[in-house]
Amino acid sequence: MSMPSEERSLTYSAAILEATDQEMKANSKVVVFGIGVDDFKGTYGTTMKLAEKYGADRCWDTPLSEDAMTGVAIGMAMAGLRPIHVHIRMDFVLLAMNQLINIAAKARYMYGGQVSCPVIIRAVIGRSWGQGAQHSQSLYPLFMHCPGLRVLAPATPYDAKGLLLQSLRQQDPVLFIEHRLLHGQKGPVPEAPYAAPFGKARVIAEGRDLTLVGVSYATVDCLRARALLKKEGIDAEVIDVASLKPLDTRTILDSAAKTGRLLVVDSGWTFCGAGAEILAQASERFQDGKPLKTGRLGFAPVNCPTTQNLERAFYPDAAKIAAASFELVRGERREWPVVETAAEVLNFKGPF
Amino acid sequence: MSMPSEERSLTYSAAILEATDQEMKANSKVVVFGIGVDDFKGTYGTTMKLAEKYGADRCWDTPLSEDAMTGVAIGMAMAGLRPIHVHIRMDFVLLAMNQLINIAAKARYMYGGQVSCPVIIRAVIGRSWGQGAQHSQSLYPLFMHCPGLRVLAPATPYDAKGLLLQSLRQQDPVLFIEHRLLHGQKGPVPEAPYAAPFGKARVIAEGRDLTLVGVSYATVDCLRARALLKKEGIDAEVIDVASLKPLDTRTILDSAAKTGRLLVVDSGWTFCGAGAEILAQASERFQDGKPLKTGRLGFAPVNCPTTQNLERAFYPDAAKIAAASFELVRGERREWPVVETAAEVLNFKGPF
Amino acid sequence: MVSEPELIPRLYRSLYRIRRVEEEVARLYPSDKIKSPVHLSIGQEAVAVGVCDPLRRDDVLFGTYRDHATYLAKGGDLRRMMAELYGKATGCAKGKGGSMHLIDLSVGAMGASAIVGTTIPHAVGYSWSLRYEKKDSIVVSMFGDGAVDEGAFHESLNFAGVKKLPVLFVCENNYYAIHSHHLTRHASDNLCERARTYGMPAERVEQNDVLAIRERVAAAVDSLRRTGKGPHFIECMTYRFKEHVGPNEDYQHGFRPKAEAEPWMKGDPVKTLAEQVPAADRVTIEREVEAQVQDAIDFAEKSPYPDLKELYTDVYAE
Amino acid sequence: MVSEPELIPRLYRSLYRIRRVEEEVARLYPSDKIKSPVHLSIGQEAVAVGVCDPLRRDDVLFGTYRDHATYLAKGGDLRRMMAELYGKATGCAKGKGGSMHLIDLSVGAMGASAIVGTTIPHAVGYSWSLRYEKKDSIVVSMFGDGAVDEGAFHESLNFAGVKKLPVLFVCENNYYAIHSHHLTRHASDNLCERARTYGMPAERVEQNDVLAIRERVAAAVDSLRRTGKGPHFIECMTYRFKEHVGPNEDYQHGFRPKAEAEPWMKGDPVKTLAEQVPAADRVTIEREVEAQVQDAIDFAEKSPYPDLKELYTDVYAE
Ligand SMILES: Cc1ncc(C[n+]2csc(CCOP(=O)(O)OP(=O)(O)O)c2C)c(N)n1
Ligand SMILES: Cc1ncc(C[n+]2csc(CCOP(=O)(O)OP(=O)(O)O)c2C)c(N)n1
Ligand SMILES: [Mg+2]
Ligand SMILES: [Mg+2]
Repeated sequence: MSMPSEERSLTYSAAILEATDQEMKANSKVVVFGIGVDDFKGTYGTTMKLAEKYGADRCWDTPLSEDAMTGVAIGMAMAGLRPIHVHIRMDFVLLAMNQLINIAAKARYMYGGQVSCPVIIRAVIGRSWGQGAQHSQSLYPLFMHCPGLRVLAPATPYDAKGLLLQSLRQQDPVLFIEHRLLHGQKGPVPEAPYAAPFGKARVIAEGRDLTLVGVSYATVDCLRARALLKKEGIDAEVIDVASLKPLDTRTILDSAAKTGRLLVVDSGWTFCGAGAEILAQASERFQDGKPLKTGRLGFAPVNCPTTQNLERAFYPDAAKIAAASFELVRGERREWPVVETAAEVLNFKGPF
Repeated sequence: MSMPSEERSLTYSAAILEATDQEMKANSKVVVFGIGVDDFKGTYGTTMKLAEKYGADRCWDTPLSEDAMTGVAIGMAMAGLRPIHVHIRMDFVLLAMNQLINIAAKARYMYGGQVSCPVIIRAVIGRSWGQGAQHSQSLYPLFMHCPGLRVLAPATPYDAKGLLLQSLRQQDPVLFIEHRLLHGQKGPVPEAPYAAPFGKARVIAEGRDLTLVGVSYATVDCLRARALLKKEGIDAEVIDVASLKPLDTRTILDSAAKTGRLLVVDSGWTFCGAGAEILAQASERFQDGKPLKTGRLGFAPVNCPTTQNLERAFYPDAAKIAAASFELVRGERREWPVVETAAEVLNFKGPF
Repeated sequence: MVSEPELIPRLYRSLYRIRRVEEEVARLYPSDKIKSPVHLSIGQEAVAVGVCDPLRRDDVLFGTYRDHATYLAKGGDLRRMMAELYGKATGCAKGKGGSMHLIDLSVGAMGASAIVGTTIPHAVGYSWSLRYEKKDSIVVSMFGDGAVDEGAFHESLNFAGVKKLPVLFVCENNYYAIHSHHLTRHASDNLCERARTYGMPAERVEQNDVLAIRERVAAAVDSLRRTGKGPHFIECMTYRFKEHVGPNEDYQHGFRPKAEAEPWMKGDPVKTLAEQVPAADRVTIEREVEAQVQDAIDFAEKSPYPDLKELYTDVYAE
Repeated sequence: MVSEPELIPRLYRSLYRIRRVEEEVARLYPSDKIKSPVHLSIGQEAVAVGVCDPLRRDDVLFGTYRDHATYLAKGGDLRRMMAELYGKATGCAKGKGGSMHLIDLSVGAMGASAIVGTTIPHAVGYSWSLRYEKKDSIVVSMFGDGAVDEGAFHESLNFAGVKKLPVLFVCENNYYAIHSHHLTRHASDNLCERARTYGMPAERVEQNDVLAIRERVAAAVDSLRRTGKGPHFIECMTYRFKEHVGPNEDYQHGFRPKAEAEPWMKGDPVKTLAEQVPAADRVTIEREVEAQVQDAIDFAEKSPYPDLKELYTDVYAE
């Protein structure tokens, strides 16, 4: 990926840990909490040993009280702290919607600009291993819809660190979305602290024939699809959306204007999803001239099943992206043989 | 509106009351509950005197416990009842998201088709009178996004009755959205019970030049805008979307194909909203030939302010719809003088 | 019983001021200048005043949409409150929040919320921060008997009990949530017992009496501030004289009999305390308050509405 | 103490069967044939068995993702359970639910949920319906000590107490929620006191002893069914021998010492009861159970995976 060239490489989870660690060191107002953040698993490694290093006041376990703990985070932020509330599954955030949407997203506005709520909600999208309908949702469009929230979905270790640091240095509530299968992915990460910008999509591979936009983990599959398409002489540009709100539709639509074809791959359902918003903006922008060819992929419009063959059919993957791309470019259907499922999917055995 | 011609006319709230009453009479399994459903205001009249008529077991007040009461409704539905859980404000449903999305929407699927959850969640979108950010949200895209739910937003008394009766006779969880300013609107409503179909958009006024799609109360403003546009020689077709999930994009896109111009007016924010989904589907469908001119209107992308001048600017209205339509049709901007605010807005004094 | 000589006049000033402000709000309401749902505390003022009097300016209070009394008792600016009700740019939330979201950070009157129960965990989180930063301020969380039904109440008290936080929970039990009596929502009249199970002392003040409330709160606040022993719960029994929302009465609707209200009206906390204030002081206080109230109304009337571009500000920080 | 002669063999059969099923699940797990997170009840079986034995088939139980024991104890079909863990079309949820969502409506084993606390209000709502329809079945809601932290617990018990519903709440207190001890999440060890404040009797069974649990549950169920006096709460102290999720132990990670587990292992409910079963009966029971377990595994192994079109069914009714 076209990240700043760096020798140093870290996993995505190590990048999150590093950002947290560095900012906790620099700023005593940063406090991390959530179910299990201080245990021996350390939230998939992302909070490992922070309690030992910074003390039980800086990194602590909570009761199973997602609603109130979100409110507690808001109260802490109102008092000037920098709370990071961690959820091992995005699905649990549904218990915190009232605090997030009725308070965090609105506090600044309804109190006339006097109150900041810079809470960071880290939420992990689950996948694989038969976790089923209640542990596999992404739900980010629910948050994109509501003004007042920032919604980030880094796809690379570089952005995981940079966007988390940036989140800790700005004044708005952030929903910080991690995909469980990204945690083990490696990539270049500079050691010194750095902030990556919100509202900036990343063109991670250039191409002429088609624009592929990936959200979160789908970006990885877009890159794989690009390799498949290359063999057919199709040259795909791949964009990692990275920041869902603000959403950098300018970069995306400029690319689409260049390639004439736009396929958005959500790591979630497509109905009223990120792809819907992007295609709607494309439709509003390209009102004249040659129409843009567009498409969306994402989860099947069903709940996530547990058994493996159905689960595989549920998710978008490189083969499906390649097939949809081929159709947009060549106007005909071509199926890819079921691509060997990606290693991070095959090897995933938990921790849950 | 092109409803079945009928002498009899009812308000929207009376239509909801009538549907509930008729089905409670026909089916002892129908039970209504929610904060204040049995009080002297009777949820804006929609549940008036049902407790007296059918007994305290059929229509009852609840503690302020939106999360558990939604779970209670689900348990009742699993036991074969037909619960209707009423929220005087949509905003409170944010406390019930876990039960609605993690359970009601998934029960059938994750239990392999054995469990039905026909709960009906009636939720009222607030507006006017300085209610502010926490009492003016519509939030329907949050529910449209998730498979397993039905989302209805009747705009007419006819559909309010017909869609509620249909909801009570089918087997899926329904989010039934009412707009507070619709409650007082009158329209034809046959007395005998009837079911209106899900997944069917209603063409309520025909036209050649432009397709206006309204969601919930926005439909009323679309009709007003149509009258304004008529004076300019622009002939708008108006579609009341009525059912958001399933969403009848076929009717909408067929109309758009005819007029070549599509403006969707959400009664809510537009980002990842109903308009986004409709425009995205339009973009996917119209890949060749003359591009469709499209646009979206909805709430300003901010939280709802309380003071009147800002509140007026926050909402879409007939003038704004007319101006956006004019631009789509004529390619140039034309402002309408601020139209006298509609009577139902001006006269609204609560009850809260 | 505290015996500072200025105590009673000071409390009376606060009580009378709140009462008069709300009476004026009720009087103005039909003119439609205040386009915002108002939840009046008329009859309940003793709770806000008794709770806030022992607090320091740097103590913090989180309340509910029924927030006029708490905002004023905590020292919130009256002019900016009135302007907020009028939806003016000079309002305490620039006209964007209205009656239900009054805020004055300079005196620790934190913004209120229209969603029942939501500010309870904010108070808890704020108190966590105060202790973390080794400050000796404390936090008060005020809520109604309806908020007790919500899961947030349970989760918040549980967490505060586990962490032994410097937060005082005050349940303003006026018997009703809108039109619903608290014994139709709770199996028995035992909120203090519930609170105790979370590991905190709990007590109930029956009398709607500002001095009694003040005394208990002062003791609790003192202990919170000094001992670090953790949260405290006080239930104040009180009664709302007006309808749930709006300027009128609601006895005619039959859900609560006027007879139920009468003893409370007889013990009206403002009138009761008035009798204890030396006559001369009382005249001065009332005159000064009247002037302040009129000044605030004038201020609100004369202030401009916000500029239209304000619609788009304050959504995000930059 | 109940004295039917078949009681002890019957309970032993149920305990032993659950234990053996889960041991097989643990044994098979590394083969990756079960691709689903398994939360084993090994060590806790006495609770499920003691609770379910006094229930009728038409009584209904709502449990948690740690549901193998409750599903089997309530009479859920073993073959279909094993097929579900294997993700087969013959599974009790057609392979769409996995280990955390076992269901067998024919015996009142209602579907379980992976979200902590969510089924508590379902049990309450179900019990409302039973009373409304004048049935004499009752509902059991089982949940862990972690679920008690959730707002849903409070809201559900409060409502059940107000409405006096025929529901038995059973808190399976194994001291931990994942790796978090209950006294780090609750200010004191007093869940029964909390339950009582909602207007219901509450009692605690310390021993992880199937007979003691069964006796208290039988009495409670009898009262629920006959008297209409409303809900009942029982806290059963127990201990999980394995890790939170998965087939292994977790003592090496240091968050709970093996020494803490040892008394519980000494009192292993399966082994303890085994000693009370006449030797000949025991041999028969164990032989029969082994055959059933093997049969269920064979059934699961041989069953087909669901057809791909199953992906799209069961989202909506039609
Ligand atoms: C979560 C939520 N549910 C319902 C409502 C509607 N509502 C507004 S005020 C109120 C009553 C609250 O009663 P209580 O807490 O006793 O406060 P009081 O009004 O008596 O001061 C209700 C139910 C709400 N605002 N928020
Ligand atoms: C609402 C929610 N929060 C967090 C989790 C993550 N989680 C899964 S199991 C569990 C522990 C539950 O403990 P307890 O209720 O005691 O049941 P046990 O596992 O001990 O049987 C947690 C925190 C979840 N599934 N749901
Ligand atoms: Mg009250
Ligand atoms: Mg436990």
